[in-house]
Amino acid sequence: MTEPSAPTRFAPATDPDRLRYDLRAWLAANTPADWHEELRTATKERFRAFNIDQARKLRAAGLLATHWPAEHGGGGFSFREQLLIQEELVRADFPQPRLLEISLAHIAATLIAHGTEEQRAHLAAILDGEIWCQGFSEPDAGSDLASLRTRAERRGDVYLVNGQKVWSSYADQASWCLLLARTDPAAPKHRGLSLFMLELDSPGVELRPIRQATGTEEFCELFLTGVEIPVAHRLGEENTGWRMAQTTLAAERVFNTLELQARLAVAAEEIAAQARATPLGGGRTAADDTSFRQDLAARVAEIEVLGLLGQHLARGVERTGEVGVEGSLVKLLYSETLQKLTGLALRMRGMPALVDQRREFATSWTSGHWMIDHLKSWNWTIAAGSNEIQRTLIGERVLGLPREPQ
Amino acid sequence: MTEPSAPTRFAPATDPDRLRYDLRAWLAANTPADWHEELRTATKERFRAFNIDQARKLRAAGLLATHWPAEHGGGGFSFREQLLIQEELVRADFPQPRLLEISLAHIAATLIAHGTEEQRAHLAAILDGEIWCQGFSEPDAGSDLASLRTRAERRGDVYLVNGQKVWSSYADQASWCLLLARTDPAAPKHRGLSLFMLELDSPGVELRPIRQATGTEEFCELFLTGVEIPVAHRLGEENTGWRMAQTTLAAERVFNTLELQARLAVAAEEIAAQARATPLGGGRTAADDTSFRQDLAARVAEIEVLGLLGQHLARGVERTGEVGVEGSLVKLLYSETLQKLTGLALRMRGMPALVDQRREFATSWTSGHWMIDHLKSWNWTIAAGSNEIQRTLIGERVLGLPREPQ
Amino acid sequence: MTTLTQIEPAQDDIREEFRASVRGVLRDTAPVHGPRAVWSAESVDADAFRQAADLGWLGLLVTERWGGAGAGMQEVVVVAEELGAHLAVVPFLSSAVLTCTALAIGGDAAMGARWLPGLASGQLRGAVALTGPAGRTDPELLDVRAREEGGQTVLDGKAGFVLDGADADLVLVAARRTGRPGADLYAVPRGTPGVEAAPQLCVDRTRRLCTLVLNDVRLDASARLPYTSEAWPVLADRAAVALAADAVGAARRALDMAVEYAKQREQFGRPIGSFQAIKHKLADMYLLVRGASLAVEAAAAALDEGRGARRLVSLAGAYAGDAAAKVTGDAIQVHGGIGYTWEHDCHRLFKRATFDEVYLGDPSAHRERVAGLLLDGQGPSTVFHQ
Amino acid sequence: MTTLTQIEPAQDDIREEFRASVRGVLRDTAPVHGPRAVWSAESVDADAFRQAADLGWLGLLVTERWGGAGAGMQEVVVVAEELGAHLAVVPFLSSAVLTCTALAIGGDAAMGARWLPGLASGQLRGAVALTGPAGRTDPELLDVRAREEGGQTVLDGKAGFVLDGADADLVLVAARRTGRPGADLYAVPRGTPGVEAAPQLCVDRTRRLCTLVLNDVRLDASARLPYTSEAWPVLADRAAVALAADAVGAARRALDMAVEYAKQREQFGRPIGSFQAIKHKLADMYLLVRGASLAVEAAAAALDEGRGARRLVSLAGAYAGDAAAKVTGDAIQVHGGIGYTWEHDCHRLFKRATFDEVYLGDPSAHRERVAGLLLDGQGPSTVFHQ
Repeated sequence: MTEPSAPTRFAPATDPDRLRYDLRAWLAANTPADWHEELRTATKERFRAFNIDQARKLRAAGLLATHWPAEHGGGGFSFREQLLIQEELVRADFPQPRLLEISLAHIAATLIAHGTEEQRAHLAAILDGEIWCQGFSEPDAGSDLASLRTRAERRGDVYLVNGQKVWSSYADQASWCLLLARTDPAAPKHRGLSLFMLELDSPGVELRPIRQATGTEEFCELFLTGVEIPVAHRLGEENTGWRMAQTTLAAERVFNTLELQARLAVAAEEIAAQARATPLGGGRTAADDTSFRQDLAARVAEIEVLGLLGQHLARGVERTGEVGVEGSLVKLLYSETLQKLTGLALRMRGMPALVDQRREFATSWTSGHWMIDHLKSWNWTIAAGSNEIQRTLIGERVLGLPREPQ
Repeated sequence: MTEPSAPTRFAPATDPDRLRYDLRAWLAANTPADWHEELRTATKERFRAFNIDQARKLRAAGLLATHWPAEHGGGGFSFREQLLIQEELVRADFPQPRLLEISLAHIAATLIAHGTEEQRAHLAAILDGEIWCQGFSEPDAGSDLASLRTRAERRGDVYLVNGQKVWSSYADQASWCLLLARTDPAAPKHRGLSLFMLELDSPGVELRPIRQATGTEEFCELFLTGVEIPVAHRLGEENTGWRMAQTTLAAERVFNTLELQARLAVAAEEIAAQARATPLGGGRTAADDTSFRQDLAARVAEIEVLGLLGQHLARGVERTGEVGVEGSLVKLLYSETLQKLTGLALRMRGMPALVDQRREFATSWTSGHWMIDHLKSWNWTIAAGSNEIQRTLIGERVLGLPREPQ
Repeated sequence: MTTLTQIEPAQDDIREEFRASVRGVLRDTAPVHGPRAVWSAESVDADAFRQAADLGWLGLLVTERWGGAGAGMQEVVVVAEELGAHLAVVPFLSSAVLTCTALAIGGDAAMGARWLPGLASGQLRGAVALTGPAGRTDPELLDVRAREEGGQTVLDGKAGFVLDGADADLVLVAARRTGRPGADLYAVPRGTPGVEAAPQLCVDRTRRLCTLVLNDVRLDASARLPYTSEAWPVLADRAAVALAADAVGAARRALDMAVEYAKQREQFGRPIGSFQAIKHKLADMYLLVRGASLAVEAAAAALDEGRGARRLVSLAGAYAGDAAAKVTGDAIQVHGGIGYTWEHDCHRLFKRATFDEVYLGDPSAHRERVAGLLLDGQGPSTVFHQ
Repeated sequence: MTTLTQIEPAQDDIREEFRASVRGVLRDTAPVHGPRAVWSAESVDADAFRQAADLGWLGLLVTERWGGAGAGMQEVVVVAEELGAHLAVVPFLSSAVLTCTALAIGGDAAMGARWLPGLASGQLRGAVALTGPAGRTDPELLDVRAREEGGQTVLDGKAGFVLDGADADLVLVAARRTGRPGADLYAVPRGTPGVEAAPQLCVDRTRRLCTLVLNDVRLDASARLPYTSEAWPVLADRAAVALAADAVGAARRALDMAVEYAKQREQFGRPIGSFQAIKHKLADMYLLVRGASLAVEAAAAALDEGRGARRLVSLAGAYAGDAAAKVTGDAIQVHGGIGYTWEHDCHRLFKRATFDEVYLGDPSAHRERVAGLLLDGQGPSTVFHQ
């Protein structure tokens, strides 16, 4: 067998070993050098251009939307192939187009499941780099998402929207927003919500970035004042937004986990390497400390379990199209393992982990700066339904425990 | 200074160093040899006789009721002196009269605070070895003690009592029971309860010992069918039982903590000694393992904090006569530290800790058999208001958090 | 590192069918204990043992040539999990897993022919004596010594914590030979002169332990298993996975009981399971049980496939051991006083899980192996103490 | 073992009065940060510093002879706790605790006369450079070396993580002398040629760190503190207790904020503090704060009384460090997204507590000392790495 050069386009149903081998060759040729350093001080515009560029590269290689069905321009890869691709991307430290994350995952899943023919045209646009954000949370509706107040009133061919959204990732970089708003204030909390495609340059939309504990501005507040959304931009039936939002989000969460799990596994290896290089005095290193060894191994066990759980749930999604409430398990385990792992790493490293590097933009959910990643872990334990909410969901919907009195 | 022989009776306001020295001499002379072995196979009768005998020894030395006021036959010792005495008793492994625990602590506190002249005559009987138990919990009123159902109906000079009690410690050894029963079923839950002195050989009282997870029978169920209690045996006013029960129990709990904390500290030392003698192979012992060292030290820190907290609260009790809801902190910290410490010890020891020794009776709350003590720790996290209840109390009464909707 | 994609998806349906059959049998046969004696260990569940024999569970790891099922650890963990869940007293770990593995890998053809058909059919029962008086497997901490004398092997010393050893037809005893590293296994048939068993009462009454005192025990030279050193790591890994599976079963059952109780028990006018303190605790327990179960299955699959197993075995041993201790302990807390009474299964599951955690190598040993693989590029080949 | 009765009851009332005064001053002076810059450390709170100087806090550990208050660690922990609670940027630990202690114990009379009056009054500020580039105090990991040359001492190398070092009037630099164990401290006044400071931006913006690069720095032979080895353990213990107190303050404030938020924030139609998940978390946080606070007070008292201090210092360092990390982290969780925004103090308290935990010896070092005392009959004399 002669050594192949990196292929230009990957196809499903390749022999797994061959696929892995080819991916490695492609990644070696296509992973930009020094991108960490470049992004460390990049402007927003540069960050955006970088993302679009990375997406273009992946698309050319057939790797951009590996989990989409082929008829919508996806790779048509099997679940196991997607796993393999994700692993290799993570291991090669290939910078993924984070700005397209929501477009490729949540928006696409919603459009494919519930969009009209016309609405699905956005799928092609997403492959071309159309950036979407999500407008779900509100200042008074965080964990209690069903109580949100942003109103969309039907006025002929348009909805008139007024309200405020918060924690919208990268909204300042996006051109569209998947908006959840109340269309029937008289209906019970979950029942009166609808899902919309909101064009962000519509009149009446104002954005304000939120600076986070990490110093970066990944989130925005969205102020909506008399914004008009054409009726044709409503997804699905009126007042069915809640269920659409829940089911597609849950499924996507499980798929996201594949990348997250791979990143945690790589992080654990990185921590191990740093421990070997962290002197404790007396010729010992942090890797010699049995207490650290025990803790690290306990985290590795959780990471492995996270992977097994994700695989298990993903097989269910492939079979039934739904993830069900067990997706909460993955969210809980991922976020708390991340919190413990990064806390362990920063304590192992000591003071060097507390010195900040300017790092405005990241293309992954973990940066390798343990204190920053540790801080970010609260984002994971809080957002997308706090872990307290997840435990309640597991208790009530999986175990069948009675609800609290209202 | 010539070496003194062990004194026959201890008095308050001795120089602390002298008091300690004298106690050690007395304990060396009066701690029975081989009492562990003797009790291991003792009958109930023998266990009772042993307890009474130990109480007699302590009483003769003025050490039996160190925390009672002198006018009731107590030692009149200051709080700091009581601490010192408790520490030395624990360190010497002097077997304390466990059967008199409730008599000396809870019953006495209640009688002193709320008893009539006639009722207080029991104080003298207690010093002579009168054993009391408590009848508070019921099968359907565990953590929710206020919802108890045992009824006491006034019929002229007597109350007619019907109901069932559970988790009554050593009731089968006791002659009296401090009984909490409902006298006004129409009043709100906490308001209609009264406290009684119930003589256990009254007609209609039946006992059934409960065998516990440890294999021993420290608790009983109490069945009360048409039992008559003279009105003169009611403590305090009718329908004021709840508050009496709460306040005296809380105060006693803090004082009990002094012995418990001393026992934990001694247990940690015992675990350290065993670790040095537990081989790991390769010439190492369990004491060389940094993970074990870290865990043990963390427990020692909790034990120290428990002592500081107990001291702090006890000073408050001395000043105000009330412990307040912060007593919950002591209960939480003690029970969970005990659970973690005994779990650590049994894992350090390995299989030898899992082999049972017949040990029917114990004179202390910990036995040094780590698996048995570990099991017993659930008794502490569950009984006397589960730790869940304690956390709610701290949240609502200390931090002022809102109650749950009913 | 073993990556996600290296594990084949399990043959879920076949396994679930097998599990249902095992569960059905044990539900009917195992839990007939009645009031339980306090100061003795329980005797073998005779009905369950007979069914286990008839259904071929005891020969899962024995090749068809010797009358076994020629199955693997994936089937073993199904049985072990259900035995744990039913608190069954069946010499499965001792005989079907440990003795059969040691003989199949460490023995020669003659030993196999002599013992394995009987062990597989349940006509014979085997046990292994791998630990010294300290309950550890380190060869240097074994007390039993072997020496050669006039063409015979002579064993002297004491083994501790021998599971199901008192009435076994065959005990494989680990012993050190003077001047040699490591330990060997010796086949000691029932009735061999000089062997005395004394019961050790385990806090987990479903485990029948004993000490074996060997006093000038004389054996044929052929009693030594010729390939002990090869059997050792397999024995350790299979023991770890079977024990972890038993613990997962105990934890699952404890969780089920706690959930049921939380739905029914009312305090403060509502079921206690409606309170977040209980609800969230049960949710955490559920996560641990699910995770442990998946980890054990993955380890069993890796052992059967013979690749990447060390790491997965120890991950399962570490995760399941801790998880089962936590879940069964929390189940007592959820039950309150009632779970603490002698007649209740709640604390018995806790004790069973604790035994599973501590016996033959605990979670910290497993974590150390994982750490070794990650930090030192290699881990010990066995998680037995050594 | 230090037993319960060995600690005298604190002079509660006097201490509470002092605490109220400190708190009042800081409430008025410290929290005037306004919108906070992201990519720079905060500058010293000038008002708070002036008040601290006027009220004598900076000279608490300096004898009256040199213009100090002649107080002890019991007073220091009151100030430190409040500084932590108010996220104050005041060079208290660096100057008033560490530099003053090092000079008072490690220096001679001439050094004391030259520096302590100014440090006590706040006219001068001191700093210590005890850590190398790895952020550890082990002498072997220090980079700065000292050698004698022509009656002078020459320092070369790099110190890292020097708190308040960039604009200090005096930095005491730890350096190794060739062929000698341990390290010495050298007094390096501001403006000494060859010293360059470069800021290190700490994630905790209230901490102004720098590296100091020393390049052929020539000092009088008298620059070496003659009694460094005696100062070392005291320095380590006082640093540990002052840092633990600062962490307790941060934790207490985070708890207060979380309780307040939980009472007001409504979700699902009721205040989130009425849910057990939040209520019980806050109860646990309260226990940790109370316990940590008592442990720190006991350690401070033991240091002042000069008996049994090692054990109590490390118990406080271990307990308070862990407790503050847990409490400030849980406070973010209780706050949800809002506590995670840059303008909110919630995550700033977490960062402050994390710094307190990691700087100059972390809880695991303290636990190791406790373990040494218990298991080996002795512990290291200092919890600085060494």
